[in-house]
Amino acid sequence: MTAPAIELQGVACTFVDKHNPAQRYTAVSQVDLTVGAGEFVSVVGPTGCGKSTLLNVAAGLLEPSEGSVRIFGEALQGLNRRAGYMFQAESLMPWRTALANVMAGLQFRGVAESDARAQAGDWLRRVGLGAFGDRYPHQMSGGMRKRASLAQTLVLDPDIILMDEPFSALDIQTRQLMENEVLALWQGKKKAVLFITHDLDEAIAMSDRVVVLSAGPASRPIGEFTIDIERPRDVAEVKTTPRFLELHAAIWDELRGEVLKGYQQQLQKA
Amino acid sequence: MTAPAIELQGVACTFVDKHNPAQRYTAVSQVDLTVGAGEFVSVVGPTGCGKSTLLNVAAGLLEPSEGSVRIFGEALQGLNRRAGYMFQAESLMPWRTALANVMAGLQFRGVAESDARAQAGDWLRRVGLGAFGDRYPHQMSGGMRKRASLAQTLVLDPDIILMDEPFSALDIQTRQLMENEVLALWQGKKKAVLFITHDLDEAIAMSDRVVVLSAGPASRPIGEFTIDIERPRDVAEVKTTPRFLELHAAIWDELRGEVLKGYQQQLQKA
Amino acid sequence: MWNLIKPRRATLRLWQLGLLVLLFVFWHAMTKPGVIPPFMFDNDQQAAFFFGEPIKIFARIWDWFVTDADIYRHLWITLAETVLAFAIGAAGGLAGGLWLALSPMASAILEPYIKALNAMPRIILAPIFAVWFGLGIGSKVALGVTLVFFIVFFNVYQGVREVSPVILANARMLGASQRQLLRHVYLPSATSWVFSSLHTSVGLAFVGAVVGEYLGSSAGVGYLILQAEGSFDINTVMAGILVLTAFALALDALVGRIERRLMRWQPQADGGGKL
Amino acid sequence: MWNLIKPRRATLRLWQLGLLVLLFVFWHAMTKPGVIPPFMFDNDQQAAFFFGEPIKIFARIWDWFVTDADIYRHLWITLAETVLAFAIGAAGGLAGGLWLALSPMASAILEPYIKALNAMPRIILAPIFAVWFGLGIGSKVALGVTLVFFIVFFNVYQGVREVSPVILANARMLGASQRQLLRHVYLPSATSWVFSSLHTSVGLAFVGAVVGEYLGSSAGVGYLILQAEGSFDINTVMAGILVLTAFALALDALVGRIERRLMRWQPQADGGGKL
Amino acid sequence: LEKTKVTIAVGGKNLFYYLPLTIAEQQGYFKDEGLDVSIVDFAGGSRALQAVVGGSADVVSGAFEHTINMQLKGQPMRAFVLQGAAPQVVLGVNPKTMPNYKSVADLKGKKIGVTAPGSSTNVVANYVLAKAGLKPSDVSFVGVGAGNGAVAAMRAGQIDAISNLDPVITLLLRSGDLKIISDTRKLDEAERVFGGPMPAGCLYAPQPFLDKHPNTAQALANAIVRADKWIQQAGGGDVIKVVPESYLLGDRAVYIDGFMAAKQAMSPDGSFPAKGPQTALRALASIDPKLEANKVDLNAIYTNEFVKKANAKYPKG
Ligand SMILES: Nc1ncnc2c1ncn2[C@@H]1O[C@H](COP(=O)(O)OP(=O)(O)OP(=O)(O)O)[C@@H](O)[C@H]1O
Ligand SMILES: Nc1ncnc2c1ncn2[C@@H]1O[C@H](COP(=O)(O)OP(=O)(O)OP(=O)(O)O)[C@@H](O)[C@H]1O
Ligand SMILES: [Mg+2]
Ligand SMILES: [Mg+2]
Repeated sequence: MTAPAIELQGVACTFVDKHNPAQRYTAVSQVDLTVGAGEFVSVVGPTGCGKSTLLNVAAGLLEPSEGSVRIFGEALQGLNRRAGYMFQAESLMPWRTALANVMAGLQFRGVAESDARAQAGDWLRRVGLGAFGDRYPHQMSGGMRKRASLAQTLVLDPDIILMDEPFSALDIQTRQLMENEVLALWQGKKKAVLFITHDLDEAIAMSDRVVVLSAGPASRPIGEFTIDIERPRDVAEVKTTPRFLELHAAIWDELRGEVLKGYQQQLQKA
Repeated sequence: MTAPAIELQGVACTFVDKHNPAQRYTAVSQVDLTVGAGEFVSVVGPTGCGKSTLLNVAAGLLEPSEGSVRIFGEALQGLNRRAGYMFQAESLMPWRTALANVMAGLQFRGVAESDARAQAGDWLRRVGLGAFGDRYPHQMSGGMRKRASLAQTLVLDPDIILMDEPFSALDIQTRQLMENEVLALWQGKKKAVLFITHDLDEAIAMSDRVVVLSAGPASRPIGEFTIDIERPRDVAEVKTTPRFLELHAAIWDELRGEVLKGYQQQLQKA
Repeated sequence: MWNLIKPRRATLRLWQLGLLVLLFVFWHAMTKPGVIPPFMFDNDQQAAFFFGEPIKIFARIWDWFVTDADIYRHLWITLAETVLAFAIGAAGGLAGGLWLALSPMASAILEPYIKALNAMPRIILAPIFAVWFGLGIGSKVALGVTLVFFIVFFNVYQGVREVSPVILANARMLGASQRQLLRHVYLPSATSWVFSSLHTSVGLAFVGAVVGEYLGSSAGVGYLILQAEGSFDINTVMAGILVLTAFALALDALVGRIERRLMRWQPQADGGGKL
Repeated sequence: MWNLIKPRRATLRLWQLGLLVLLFVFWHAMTKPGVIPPFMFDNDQQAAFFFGEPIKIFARIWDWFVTDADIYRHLWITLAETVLAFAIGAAGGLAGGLWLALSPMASAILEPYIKALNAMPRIILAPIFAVWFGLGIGSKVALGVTLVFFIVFFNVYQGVREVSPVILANARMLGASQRQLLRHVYLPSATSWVFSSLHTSVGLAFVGAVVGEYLGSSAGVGYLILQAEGSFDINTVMAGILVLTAFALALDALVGRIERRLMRWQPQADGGGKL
Repeated sequence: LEKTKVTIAVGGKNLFYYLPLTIAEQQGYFKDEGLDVSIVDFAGGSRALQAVVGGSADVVSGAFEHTINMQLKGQPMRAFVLQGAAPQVVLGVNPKTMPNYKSVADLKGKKIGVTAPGSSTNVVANYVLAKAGLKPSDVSFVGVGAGNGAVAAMRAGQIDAISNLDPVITLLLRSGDLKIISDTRKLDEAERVFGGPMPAGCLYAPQPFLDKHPNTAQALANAIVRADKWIQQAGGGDVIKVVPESYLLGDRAVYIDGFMAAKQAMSPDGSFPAKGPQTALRALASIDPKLEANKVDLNAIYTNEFVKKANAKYPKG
């Protein structure tokens, strides 16, 4: 068997306030998470539990306070060069147009200008921004910026795709178009995908496995659901199958309790 | 009859590139939109069609290129002082903690410090951030920032509430908690609410009326659905009623065509 | 009435010109002996002694440029010094600022040294510059560079550290090398910082050149000023300052032009270009 | 071995100190007649003539502070001038920058005038300052202010215009008056711009005070330097410069301290405070 | 006394040019007259003068010919006691760049360092050049100041000749970096160069000051005259005991050398020679062709009145 694409073992992340080192916050702890090569894993969990933190760890942007990270079997040192990461926050370069933003990664890799332009233009069209290549980020709507980010990440064709709520700012229909786009890419090239979403439907429809995180602090995976619905799936159609509804109910049960727990905790603490 | 809270008449917004005045983009045109006093209106539409633009117009942040805006019967000049606006983009002041951010509006209004602190603390607890009052925005997760923004807007108890995809970064459960929070506030004080969302369920569950915008450019309302489900509603429960499903199907039909139209347009143009 | 002449885009130049004329009229009235009774000095010639008289100043400028046409050589030297000082200082400040901002340890070690150098009174060191760079154009350029460098340096240093962490992380994930980060992230992100410092620097480059000439030279506008000061010819001094100021504004306009071109991507202040 | 002494937090001070010692040793070796054969000058006394000798310089400083204890009066005057110039210039630059950044028309009209003023060689105008502010502390403070003001001004001006439009719109919607915007949005948002300029200004405030004294005074460290220069006592000149530099670093450290306190809200450069 | 607190502005207090001022201060002559004098030092004589015109100082210790300039600018000033009888300017060539120097004519096309263009060092150079048939435009003048910069420029070979004052001259002489052509520290040579007696450092003040405070002016004149006389009797050893330590250039011998050379250029009794003003006017006109020499009222620029009384009061210093 090949080594898994991402392997987090006993990862914990503690944030310390530099100005007040006594104030610490352990976002996640004792996290074991594996994403096999070619596997599509979604992570769901209450807001603020530590999903983005885990993605940052997998991307090599954040060194975990404890535990180890292995990428395709090798211990991760510094940046994860085999991954593409679509951030939750807006991350387009404001001084580049949509097209230039999508081209950026290709340019960094030394792809010839005309080639890069063609590939980027193609991806812009796939995310529905073909006519908006010359817009600067501040001239685009929230959803358009998100789609441009998506194109920017996917055009590089990375081995591992990390996505943090990529579709939350899109309308349902566009969202389905994009979901299918990502699924097609994943299926065609068998990428490893680590996907964060708040939309259970989306998580189930797209993934091989859904991981549920507990409420913070010290959040960790409390449930794993293998999605045994056969591929290829169409994200719109799959939602009506009985197995889907079953899984949905199961995950939802798990999740709901967590959220309420977190909410109660803060009410008591404060 | 009292004057409607918001009345847009024949509103059009054209953006001009200052460096290249020939390049113009008409985001919305010929928009007539009314939100009665005490009415809850949702706006849905394909991504990038001009929803945020309309909200900016209603807030008085953007002067329409054509048409008129009336607030409670008076022509709007400059800022809309009776409205609270929760932006789509992140808008917390990075130099203030969560609590201080929520207090900001109260301080601007001259509310006594201790009083402001108490009210802000209360609202932070209501959005589930009671334990995180001393966090700076960069120390919060995306969903936490959104909730802090929500508290910041609502603590001021404005007559008109403008919200631009307020819950899209939240998990379903938290989302429902927040939705109920907003509905309770609205019902208790009969605010006028103009609400933008991509979640049809949410739009239907919460609103008196749902407005569908056409795909851009020159987007305008192409459908209005009065939601005749009785109040009070619980956003989780209402989703299973037959009337809900009926409305959902109707709006979905309208919307789906628009999105596909927009997507095709850009493919051809580019 | 006020609405008609109220400052706005169309009447802007008019206002500026009006202010200029007003300034010179005021200057003239204050300094021309006998126009108004002296109140600041107890002798009505003294204002003219310190501030010059605009009419004589313009006559002097006219002489320089037209009648005698003898300023061009001096002007050319001073401009060359200024532009060189500006270019070298700005490039050095940019490079130094980038370097130190990106290597935290080097910056931690060197920071006090750079601050110390910035606090050094440069005039006093002028003789050393003369030794190192000669009495020609070199020592003036060096003086100007020491002024420009630090201003650009501190702003670039700060500007680079203000880069949005998300954008930076994104660019790194996209595979940018350190060098590409510099070119495609740090620099564009710090552009407004750089230009803010360049606007300050333009003025100081002129100051450096003139003061350098003033401390020891055989040509240049600063030399003319020094010569005039020796014979208490304040009108010539002022004429020299005015001429240089005009050129400083021209250079600044050039910088502004480049700035506007490079900063196209920024949202306009007025809410973003609606019609 | 290298790993042991590699620059890091713990060995930082050591490195700085080492560099300082190295610098002085180099200085000593270069200037002490006879230590190394002269190569820059053709006479081994000349290096000492231009750069002084560290040992004599320290002896001078020791005399000033301990043996004769006669520097305190001068130092006090210079420090007072510097701090005043810094405070007034920074406050003025802040106020001016805020004002012009927030009233686009005033800024459009006045911009060329401010730039012109910035390009004015201040030394030449020193006599006018003496007329207006007397020969005492006033005219030196004025000179310092003209240096500090513009640096702070240009940065504040730019910093205010860089405020995030969303945050600004949000604050306005929350009901902030123009005044409250200033206090709660523009100022905090421009803080790092302000501090960047303050770091440059600290040095220039010292330069202003010293040069002011150098141009005409009867007390202050600049006066001591002028006296020493007149008698070619380069050691004393250098001693004066060193003493002032030390104080400049102290003032800068103070500014840095305030900065760190005010900038607590910023994400730390290293990815945000993980353990 | 009308005014006991007097501010004297001087440009380069530690120059030999103004030695009597320092002597008067150090020996307490001002105090003896009941004056409380504060001396403000400027970077250059013209700045000192500007301070007086602007009203921030009362009296200038400066070059005599500036009173002519001031009269033309409508700022009547009157010199009332003399410190130096000759400008003490020395013109010399740089043996490094002109090892084969023979006559002044060799300077054609060379760079000559002066303290500032248009200053009295420039005048001396002009005069010397004129005697050899050279016009000022035949050479190029570089302003190098009277300090480190001047020494540096000479030693680095950046100028071929220099017209400057002590202590620059003495320093350069001792290190062998200067060959003297003309030395106006010698009275006879000064008269030859300038074509008459050329008054140098003196105290002068705006006419209204003298009108309003004649007794204060008298007191100042008394102090300076005493200092002048003290210098005439002093030897090098005496002087270095009186002047502040910081004047001594770190090397007493250098200072004594300079003093001995400058001593004979000091005014013996503080009085202005009758032909002096004319010489000064001519010198100025040689620099500034536009100077309207015929408009100058030479009698208004100086007075020997105070000096006479002072000499009467202190015949022996
Ligand atoms: N730099 C930091 N300093 C302190 N605490 C931090 C920092 N970054 C994140 N946190 C905390 O870590 C926790 C997890 O944050 P994270 O962004 O991973 O949440 P998330 O699961 O992505 O939430 P969301 O769904 O809202 O995006 C939060 O409670 C947050 O406040
Ligand atoms: N400053 C601007 N200059 C040019 N075009 C702009 C500008 N602001 C917005 N637009 C354009 O106007 C259109 C509508 O934008 P808007 O932000 O209102 O969309 P939206 O409906 O809110 O979309 P989303 O759901 O993605 O947030 C978009 O096509 C956008 O590109
Ligand atoms: Mg997140
Ligand atoms: Mg929007």
